[in-house]
Amino acid sequence: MTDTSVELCGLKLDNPVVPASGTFGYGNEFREFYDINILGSFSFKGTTREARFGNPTPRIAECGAGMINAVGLQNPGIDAVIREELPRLKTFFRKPVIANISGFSVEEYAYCCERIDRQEQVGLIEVNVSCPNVRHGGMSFGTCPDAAAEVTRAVKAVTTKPVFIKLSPNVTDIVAIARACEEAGADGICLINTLLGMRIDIARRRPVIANTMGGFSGAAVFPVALRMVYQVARACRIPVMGCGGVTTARDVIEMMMAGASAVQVGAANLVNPYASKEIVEALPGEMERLGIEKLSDIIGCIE
Amino acid sequence: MTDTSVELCGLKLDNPVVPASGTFGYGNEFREFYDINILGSFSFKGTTREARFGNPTPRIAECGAGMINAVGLQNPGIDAVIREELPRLKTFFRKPVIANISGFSVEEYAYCCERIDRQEQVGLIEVNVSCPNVRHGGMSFGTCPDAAAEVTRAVKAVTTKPVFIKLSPNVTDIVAIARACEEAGADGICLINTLLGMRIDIARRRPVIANTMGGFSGAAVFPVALRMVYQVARACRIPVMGCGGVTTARDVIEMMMAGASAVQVGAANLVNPYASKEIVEALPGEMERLGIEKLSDIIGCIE
Amino acid sequence: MYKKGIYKILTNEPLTDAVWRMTLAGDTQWISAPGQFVNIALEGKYLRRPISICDYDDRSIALIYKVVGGGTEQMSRMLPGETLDLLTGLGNGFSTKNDARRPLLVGGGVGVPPLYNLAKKLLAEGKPVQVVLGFNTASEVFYEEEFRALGCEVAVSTVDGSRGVGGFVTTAIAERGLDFDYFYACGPLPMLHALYNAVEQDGQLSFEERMGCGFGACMGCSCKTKYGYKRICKEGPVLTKDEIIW
Amino acid sequence: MYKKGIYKILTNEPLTDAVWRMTLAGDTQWISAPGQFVNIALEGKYLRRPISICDYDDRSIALIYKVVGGGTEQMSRMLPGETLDLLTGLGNGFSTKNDARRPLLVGGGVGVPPLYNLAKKLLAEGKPVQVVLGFNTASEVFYEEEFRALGCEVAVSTVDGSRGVGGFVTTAIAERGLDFDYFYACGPLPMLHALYNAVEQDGQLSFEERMGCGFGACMGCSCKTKYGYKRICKEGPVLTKDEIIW
Ligand SMILES: Cc1cc2nc3c(=O)[nH]c(=O)nc-3n(C[C@H](O)[C@H](O)[C@H](O)COP(=O)(O)OP(=O)(O)OC[C@H]3O[C@@H](n4cnc5c(N)ncnc54)[C@H](O)[C@@H]3O)c2cc1C
Ligand SMILES: Cc1cc2nc3c(=O)[nH]c(=O)nc-3n(C[C@H](O)[C@H](O)[C@H](O)COP(=O)(O)OP(=O)(O)OC[C@H]3O[C@@H](n4cnc5c(N)ncnc54)[C@H](O)[C@@H]3O)c2cc1C
Ligand SMILES: Cc1cc2nc3c(=O)[nH]c(=O)nc-3n(C[C@H](O)[C@H](O)[C@H](O)COP(=O)(O)O)c2cc1C
Ligand SMILES: Cc1cc2nc3c(=O)[nH]c(=O)nc-3n(C[C@H](O)[C@H](O)[C@H](O)COP(=O)(O)O)c2cc1C
Ligand code: FES
Ligand code: FES
Repeated sequence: MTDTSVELCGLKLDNPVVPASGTFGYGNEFREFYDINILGSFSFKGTTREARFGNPTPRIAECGAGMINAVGLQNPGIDAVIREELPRLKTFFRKPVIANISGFSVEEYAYCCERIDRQEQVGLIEVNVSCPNVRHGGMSFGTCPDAAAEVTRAVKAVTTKPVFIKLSPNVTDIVAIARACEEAGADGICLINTLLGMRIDIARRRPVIANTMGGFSGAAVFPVALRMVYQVARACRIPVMGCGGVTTARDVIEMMMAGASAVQVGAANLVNPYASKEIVEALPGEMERLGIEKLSDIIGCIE
Repeated sequence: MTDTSVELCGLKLDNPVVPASGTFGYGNEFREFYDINILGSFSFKGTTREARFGNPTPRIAECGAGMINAVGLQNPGIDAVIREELPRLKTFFRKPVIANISGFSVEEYAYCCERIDRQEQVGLIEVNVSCPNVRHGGMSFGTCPDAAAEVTRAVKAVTTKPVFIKLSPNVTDIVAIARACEEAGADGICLINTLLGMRIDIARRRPVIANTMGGFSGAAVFPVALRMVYQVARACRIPVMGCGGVTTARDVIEMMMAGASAVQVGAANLVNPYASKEIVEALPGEMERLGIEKLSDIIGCIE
Repeated sequence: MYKKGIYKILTNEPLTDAVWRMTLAGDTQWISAPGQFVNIALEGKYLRRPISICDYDDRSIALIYKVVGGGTEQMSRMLPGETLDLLTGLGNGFSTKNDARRPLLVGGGVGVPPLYNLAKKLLAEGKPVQVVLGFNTASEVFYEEEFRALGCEVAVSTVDGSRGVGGFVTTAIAERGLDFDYFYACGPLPMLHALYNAVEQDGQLSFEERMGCGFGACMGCSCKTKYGYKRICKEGPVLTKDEIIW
Repeated sequence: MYKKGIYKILTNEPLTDAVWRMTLAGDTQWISAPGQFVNIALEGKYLRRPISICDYDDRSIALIYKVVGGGTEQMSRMLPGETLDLLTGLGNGFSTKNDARRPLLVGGGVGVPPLYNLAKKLLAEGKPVQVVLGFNTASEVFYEEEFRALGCEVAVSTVDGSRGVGGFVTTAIAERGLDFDYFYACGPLPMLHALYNAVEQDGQLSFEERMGCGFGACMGCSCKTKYGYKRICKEGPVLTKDEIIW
């Protein structure tokens, strides 16, 4: 019998597979494909204080081994999420969900986290200081250790649930930022968010994305994500949720060996709606082939 | 008649296609595949003051849409290059070559550039301040604006040839570094070098690369490279050589529309030894399809 | 309801220089309305490619696609017997639940295909169907006879006048003095906009947007309407005339 | 000399549970010595996969490969008639220009294949050929009969003793008291190292390294030897015993 369970700051997950924020909505769209209770958990769409439409379209581009998105945090706002999405989610998802929170000021982060903290369906709060698709702040919080620490402190002051800070890969020194968050009281680190990328429609001589640049993710970014997970997991004592390019159960195992305590699946859900389910189902077989009995044993197992 | 020629600081190239440093040796290995005079130019293997073996093996890893290398600047040293490689190159390559120079101290950069400056076969010097595979300095010069500017100044003081500084993509603010180089007198910017990446051999539970991490390049990184070329070309007045993931003539055109005056082809040469030749040959056809008469007209043509 | 499935190519043939028709065998039970689309996974492409359903029956789907880039080019090279991974039943599709008596169908270029199954449905509901098909030039015209064979009254317009009415679909509508009390339209944005401005009648218009998922998960394809934000892939691609904000 | 070409699969069949033999038709004029290798482009893999040439004639190449990961797994699923893009003529290969009279060939696992064409060549040169083939267990043994059919004297060793001599190739050499004045070896690093330490005779050893290009351009595969740095793909994969630094 293989044991796929993992633990994140006291939150026990049946398996480490967690669809990533922005690729799984509030869970609803995947119900038609499968029973999402098979998942470890999932991280809901980045939510802000006010409702947002996000950026102008087109806001999606093809990249061969990945995609660019410049959605820009379209979401109904924290109150609508609490009022409508969470009650609906409760009808078909029995597990604690991960609440992904974004903001444009330290106060907004704190406001949203305080509100979501009172929702018992929420098992963990993921604070996104790394979205490249918003103008006022957004990413800047995630590219500077002090700003990331400030957000962390503000959020920790108003929540009782474990707080993971989700970091941007578009930085010179990911370890410095992760350490700053850890020192400011973060319970865990989630990385990576998207790489800043761009494509041009050469027939029309203009960027594919209306906003010019956007967030690059998907299979292509896996080696960068794996490297950052490895660096941060070694440098910090708090758990790391790995994310970026994960497509298969073997990718999940590789991320965990690099140091991830749980692993998020993002863009893969969009192109294969069964991606996360197939990963969950393939894990025991891969574990057997690799002689892994307890999945949590391999977390950071490489020297 | 389509015109594929471009100009880089007075150096006229028949076409913008330039095999990237480290993927084309000193030209010799490609002679058996084709006459390399078809190329715009090529950038020779990163050369240092002393001969180097580089890092322990394995130093290559597969990444699906790209590869990781941790060669660590294996080269015969600047004197052997001048004594043996350049004379041999002269026997089969009639065009000016790009000299890629690396170092572990400001003095070493200056030493090598001064020596190579006297070689009339060299049309342009490319100073690599961005190699992720060397321990003492190497990349750090390329991740800090002041250090990059210092190298630039030291090199410019001892050379008469155009100097391009080759930058690392592993930074928070590529524009700040490029601007610092421009202010310090650089004649052009080349980007990107490799992204820092990692893979794990999950059967053996250890990194594939002996050095743990290495430089990730190939098709996968194209959207990141394109974005940085766009950002730097807009922010600087000096020309940009684009590099990163280029595989097809359409990629070359896309890079040029983003702002590149010439385009380097790296890892693609390793997996398809005819890659650069095929790109050169496909350019006129693609130009016709896209209604481009003079290739240099499209440099930075998007708003 | 939408589902993922593997479909076997039955036929794949060019209709014009650039436009191809492909028929596929497989499960069609999730398709519930004309104007819905499928989302196709292609080797070497990360994102799926959305293509409208031109026609379908119990066992097969017909698609009509124009070769505009790598993905559609790849489709054109596929042979009968090969298989494709499709999401089907995507989008709202056209609704015929309205009391229009004389509907007009207006299609431009590869906006024509989804109107074909719609025409079938309207005819089956006992309504006379008029169709205006707009193209750039005579060599690009397709499906004129197919609509006629169904029993539709068909007008063709070409921008260069090389076939049918010279000009846009709106020229054809005006010149023929077409009598209709409702319209259904699919085509390029400028056509939809011109039509919207040119006619008084109510109608439904089908839109395109670059898509990440095609089933509502990524928010990549949103647009603003008078009734709030809508996802082109889920609450669209068909919007009603009254809700559109240009 | 090395070249790139397209090769058509003639046969592709398993020899054991994990080891397959593939024959390919195409240009073989660039292959100049036994022990050279080809570098194979595979759909969905970025880097080519190096595989030793087991045998070749004017028109075809035989490869023997073990399924160890995605690339070789993909090869095992390919069918006769499908094509592969290969670089051929890579590496130095074994040199038989020496005055050895009684050569011994030592292969371990998938190090066995390149010895096959070498055996042919040595026999053609009129030399008696002795072969020691090492495997883990009886079910993994392959090509024993093929070497015998050429006219070689063959000894097999298995680590678990389930076939031939129990132990390593070095056990077999000692136990059989094989008489040889030169050796050629290919196999896993521990085998090569043990052999190097166990025998006094001179010889050539073929090495493996992760490769970027396979033709000397990337410096990915270098090793240090007593005569300087060498590229396994170009100045290797075969090194002489005297130059090796462990
Ligand atoms: C709901 C919907 C229904 C569609 N129905 C049809 C149809 O029935 N027949 C048909 O020929 N085409 C249809 N399209 C357009 C079709 O999806 C694109 O032409 C196709 O995705 C292009 O793929 P490519 O790889 O060949 O081109 P690419 O190289 O990806 O791009 C070439 C051009 O195609 C356009 N394009 C690319 N991706 C999309 C996308 N996801 N959505 C819209 N435009 C895109 C862009 O303008 C781009 O310049 C539909 C699009 C949508 C959104
Ligand atoms: C000169 C040379 C000749 C070879 N000849 C043969 C042969 O005749 N028969 C045979 O079965 N194998 C041979 N190999 C090994 C073969 O190249 C690898 O097994 C193959 O590349 C694995 O590819 P994969 O995609 O299946 O595995 P991957 O998933 O890429 O890797 C699986 C394992 O294979 C090994 N491997 C991967 N790539 C390489 C590489 N480039 N070089 C060495 N080992 C690698 C690694 O140890 C890895 O753990 C040779 C290797 C070299 C360098
Ligand atoms: C369409 C899309 C929308 C996203 N929206 C969010 C978001 O709202 N909040 C967030 O933290 N990350 C968001 N992300 C980033 C993903 O959660 C993830 O960090 C990133 O895509 C890398 O993982 P992947 O390579 O598996 O996609 C989004 C990604 C995509 C593709
Ligand atoms: C095997 C290998 C060796 C490299 N060596 C060097 C080098 O010596 N100097 C240098 O400036 N860049 C070196 N690079 C980086 C390339 O020149 C190029 O910047 C990078 O690979 C991105 O381009 P690509 O995606 O087309 O490969 C090397 C890249 C590879 C793959
Ligand atoms: S394409 Fe993903 S929500 Fe519409
Ligand atoms: S593999 Fe590139 S030099 Fe040997």
